[in-house]
Amino acid sequence: MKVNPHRFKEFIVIAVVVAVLAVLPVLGLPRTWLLYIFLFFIYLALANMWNLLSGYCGLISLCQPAFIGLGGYTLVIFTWNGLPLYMGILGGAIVAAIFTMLISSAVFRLRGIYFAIGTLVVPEALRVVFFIWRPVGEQIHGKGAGYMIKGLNDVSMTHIYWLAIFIGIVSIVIMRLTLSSKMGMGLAAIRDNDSAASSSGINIFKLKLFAFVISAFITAIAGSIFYMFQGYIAPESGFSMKWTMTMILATVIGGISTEEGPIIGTVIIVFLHFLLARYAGISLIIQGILLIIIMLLAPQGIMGFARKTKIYQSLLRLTAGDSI
Amino acid sequence: MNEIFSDIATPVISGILLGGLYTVIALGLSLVFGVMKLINVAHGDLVIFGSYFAYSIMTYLGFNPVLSLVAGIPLLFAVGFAIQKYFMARVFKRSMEAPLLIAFGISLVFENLYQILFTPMSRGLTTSYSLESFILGDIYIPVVYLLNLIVALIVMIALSLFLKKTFIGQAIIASSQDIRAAQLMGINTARIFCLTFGISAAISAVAGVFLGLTFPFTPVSGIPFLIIAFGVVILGGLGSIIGTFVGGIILGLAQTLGAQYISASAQMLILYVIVLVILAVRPQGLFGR
Amino acid sequence: MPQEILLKVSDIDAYYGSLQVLWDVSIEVKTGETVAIIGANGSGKSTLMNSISGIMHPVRGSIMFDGMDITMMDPYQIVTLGISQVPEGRRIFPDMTVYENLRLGAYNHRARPKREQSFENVYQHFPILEKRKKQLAKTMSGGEQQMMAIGSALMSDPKLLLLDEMSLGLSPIVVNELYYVLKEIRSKGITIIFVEQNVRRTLEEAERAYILETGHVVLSGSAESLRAEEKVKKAYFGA
Amino acid sequence: MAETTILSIVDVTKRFGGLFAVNDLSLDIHEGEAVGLMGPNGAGKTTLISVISGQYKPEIGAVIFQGHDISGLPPHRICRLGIARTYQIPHPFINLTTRQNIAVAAMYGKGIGKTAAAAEADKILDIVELTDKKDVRAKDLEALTLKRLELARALATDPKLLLIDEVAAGLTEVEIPNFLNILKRIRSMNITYIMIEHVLKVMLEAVDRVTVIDYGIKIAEGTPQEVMEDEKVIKAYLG
Repeated sequence: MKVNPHRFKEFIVIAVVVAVLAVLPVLGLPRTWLLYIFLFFIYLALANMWNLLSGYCGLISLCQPAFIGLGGYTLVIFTWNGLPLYMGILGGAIVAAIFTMLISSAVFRLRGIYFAIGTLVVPEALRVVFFIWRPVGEQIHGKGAGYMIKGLNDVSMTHIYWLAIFIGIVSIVIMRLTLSSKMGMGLAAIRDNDSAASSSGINIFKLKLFAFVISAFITAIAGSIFYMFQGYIAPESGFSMKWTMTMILATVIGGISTEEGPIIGTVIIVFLHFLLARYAGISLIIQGILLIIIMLLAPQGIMGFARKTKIYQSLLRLTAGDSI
Repeated sequence: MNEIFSDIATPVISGILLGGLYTVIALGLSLVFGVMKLINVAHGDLVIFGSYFAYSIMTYLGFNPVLSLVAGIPLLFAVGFAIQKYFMARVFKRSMEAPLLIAFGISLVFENLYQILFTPMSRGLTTSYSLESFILGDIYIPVVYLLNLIVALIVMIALSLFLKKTFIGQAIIASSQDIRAAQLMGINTARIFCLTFGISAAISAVAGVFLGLTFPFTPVSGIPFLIIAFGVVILGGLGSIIGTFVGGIILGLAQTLGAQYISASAQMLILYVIVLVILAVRPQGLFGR
Repeated sequence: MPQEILLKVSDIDAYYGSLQVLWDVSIEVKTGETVAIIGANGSGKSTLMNSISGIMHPVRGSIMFDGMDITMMDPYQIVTLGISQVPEGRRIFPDMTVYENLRLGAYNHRARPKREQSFENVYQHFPILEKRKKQLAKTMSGGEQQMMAIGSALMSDPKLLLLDEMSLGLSPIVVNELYYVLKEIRSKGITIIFVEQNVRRTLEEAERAYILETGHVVLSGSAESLRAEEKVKKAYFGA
Repeated sequence: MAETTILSIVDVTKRFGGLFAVNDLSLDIHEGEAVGLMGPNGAGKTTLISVISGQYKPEIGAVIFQGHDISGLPPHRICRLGIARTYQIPHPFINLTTRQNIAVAAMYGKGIGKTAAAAEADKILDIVELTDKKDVRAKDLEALTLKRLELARALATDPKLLLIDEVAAGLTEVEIPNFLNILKRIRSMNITYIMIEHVLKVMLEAVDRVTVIDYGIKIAEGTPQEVMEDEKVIKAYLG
């Protein structure tokens, strides 16, 4: 295969940006700034994985917090049993993936908006489960069924920060690989017309499940990394609808069904967090209003809007690839 | 009466009465779902809107929360009407997801408004009768539970009379069965949709008050009650008032019996599992075709 | 009898999504006339009907009815003005009774006061509907449902009745019965436009016809002259 | 030439509600044959196609393809076994280009990689004469082009049996010979096809044998000429 010079240029740009971001903590950037960059990459991974399902498969998934919570709690269970952190992260991702397979035969019978509500029930149910269940002993920290994550003493904040950058970049790469592969074409076909897709030989169930599993896997890892940073997980936060809101906001504001959308949207969300750090409620109200306005006026989000402009069109012509 | 009997009678009776509350919460969702094929994910937040409105009237003006409905019903009707007219109607034709995402935005705005106005603390509508129980032999049943069933019956009868006897009611039913045909009958379906959403929200005002009398609520209580309402609707099937009532009672019973015989903290889990199982086995609902 | 133009469709272009389905279509119908629209599947017949009843709006061109521009009006406004469409596929309200279905036909403000009279009128055309009035619509046979659909349309007190594929899937006996009632309706001065598959029958029942092909009007004229037209014979009778 | 049966439809019944769409129908298709399906609207032709291609499961009876019972298999399995279909109303992947539409069908229907599928797509673009439109997104294509795309997408899955649902409807006189050429090319690729068609001219030239169904029941069978002269057929069509 020949290397596309434009793609190569893009790769260089991303590598440089990542390298600069990666050395920031060493250079002594203020901690709050690092926090926002950390959040950016975590949210980016989450938004990308939601976009993969909602924007590219037509599956409006509201059960993403289930994967985040499962990731976090698996990390707790692993570390409390003396297993290494990284094994805990991987374990959480695997648990989330297996969980996806278990629920898939039920939720894939639902279409469109029914799928959305069906998946909404899942994290709520898990929240109650983890509220009752004490997976590792009876030690309760703070309120309810929350747990500290053990084994964090040897891990520096910088380390966790790098992990966040890593998972954020991985999510971009996965999107890119998935969408430019045979699978991406299959998903596009399913989203556009599922009966024609199925009579063109596409196994709809298998392809959707594959996307769902990938999404759960990466979402769980991003969740685990977030809770490594937090050091503490409780059912109310781990399985909270707030996660879903963040993903929806970032993706829809930036532009659903576009690869760049979640990146732009996440920048805006994190920037709002930063600006209104002391007024979290107001920040969320603004985000809610923003979501409504975008849906009413520019449903394709900022990217969809930008794509119509001349500058973008000419940029596109410059970087046109060799895809089918 | 022996002890075993009262052991089972208490959860059964309170379950049925609680089912009345769930019916009222679900009726509004069912109505909008039936007519516009839209699941309003902000429905729970509208119900909680009703609860907080009654709470404010009670706290600041000292009126009984049930009396607050005189203002609460028209207020929520207007809110519902406006949501349909200014938001949903504009994206309705575009896709199934667009109204869903807008409802999400509305839900986010409402929840955080409640947080700011009323703090995240749990509130309740405490009245002179809210702690009283009536006694039947060994069985103690809270008065508010009985009220729930009475209100459910009143709302159900009023709604079915309205749908059956009035021109607008008939137009709503017609629109739920075939929108295109309804338009060709001369029905302004856009307006019918606004009215339907308004009526749904007005019923939520009633639901909110009795929810507040029965349970404590917080700004984020909307989601669990949305799920309960959704469960009731899929249990009872679309657009059927009696079906909704049956669904409400099944969930009410599941909750009280579950709390009695399995564990009090798992009662919500039992409801969620029932909803998930029904979705997996019969997505069209128990009574659906 | 001097006839005035009741409906005038002028040069309309209509799209289905981004797909153009009508090109420059014009038709004219005079008061009291019975006009047929003939064409193959996908020729745009239903789109034309839906544009007149307001379910779709043309992108270019205009539609005038009874001296008013109805091009961009909504269906409910158009019904109130006196155009009633019986849509393709017997779209009725299955879970309502026959009586309720018919009553809804008189929903518009103009027809509401005349409701009782309209009921009598419909029951006179279709006596079976009176017998079945308490029955749920979905439990009736296809023919009875079609009668009810036409009955509902008549309840709106129309000046112009649009019938889209009325005889689709019905047995010949029922179709004959429907055409008989159609004659009665015409005799009361109601103008009729109908779309049909069955060309020979259509040209017997209509006074004039327009033939559509891929969204264009390719032929028009009196039923008699069209019956004689070589092209029609060839395309539709396989002669 | 010894005739091998490629497809056997054995006593197939499919109902919707209480309505028979296909009623106890049997049909054998031989390898290399071109068979036409005719019948008035609502006669059950499209339902039959959907039963063969797996969208519907027959309630009674079986569909045997090359000796295997395929009734009840999911559509994608049936497609991979070698049966492709087109839809009467085009079902394009609207956000993909013409070339991508065809390529995705080749990838999954034939089970080949991206590069091979691209080459395959180019080949098929040639067969259906769409090469000049290859980079246009399906949502910007016009109705007739979309119909050809339907055919192209079905061909890309490398079928042994092709089910064509009214692809010629809406073609003008000028376009029909062109379309017949495409069908000839398909036949020369050793593909058996079943075709629903209303355009008689296409039927007469493109099929060896016609089966006429009405109300889900087979009412006539024979060469196109024989069928056109059959009393029952004339009655079913012309009333």
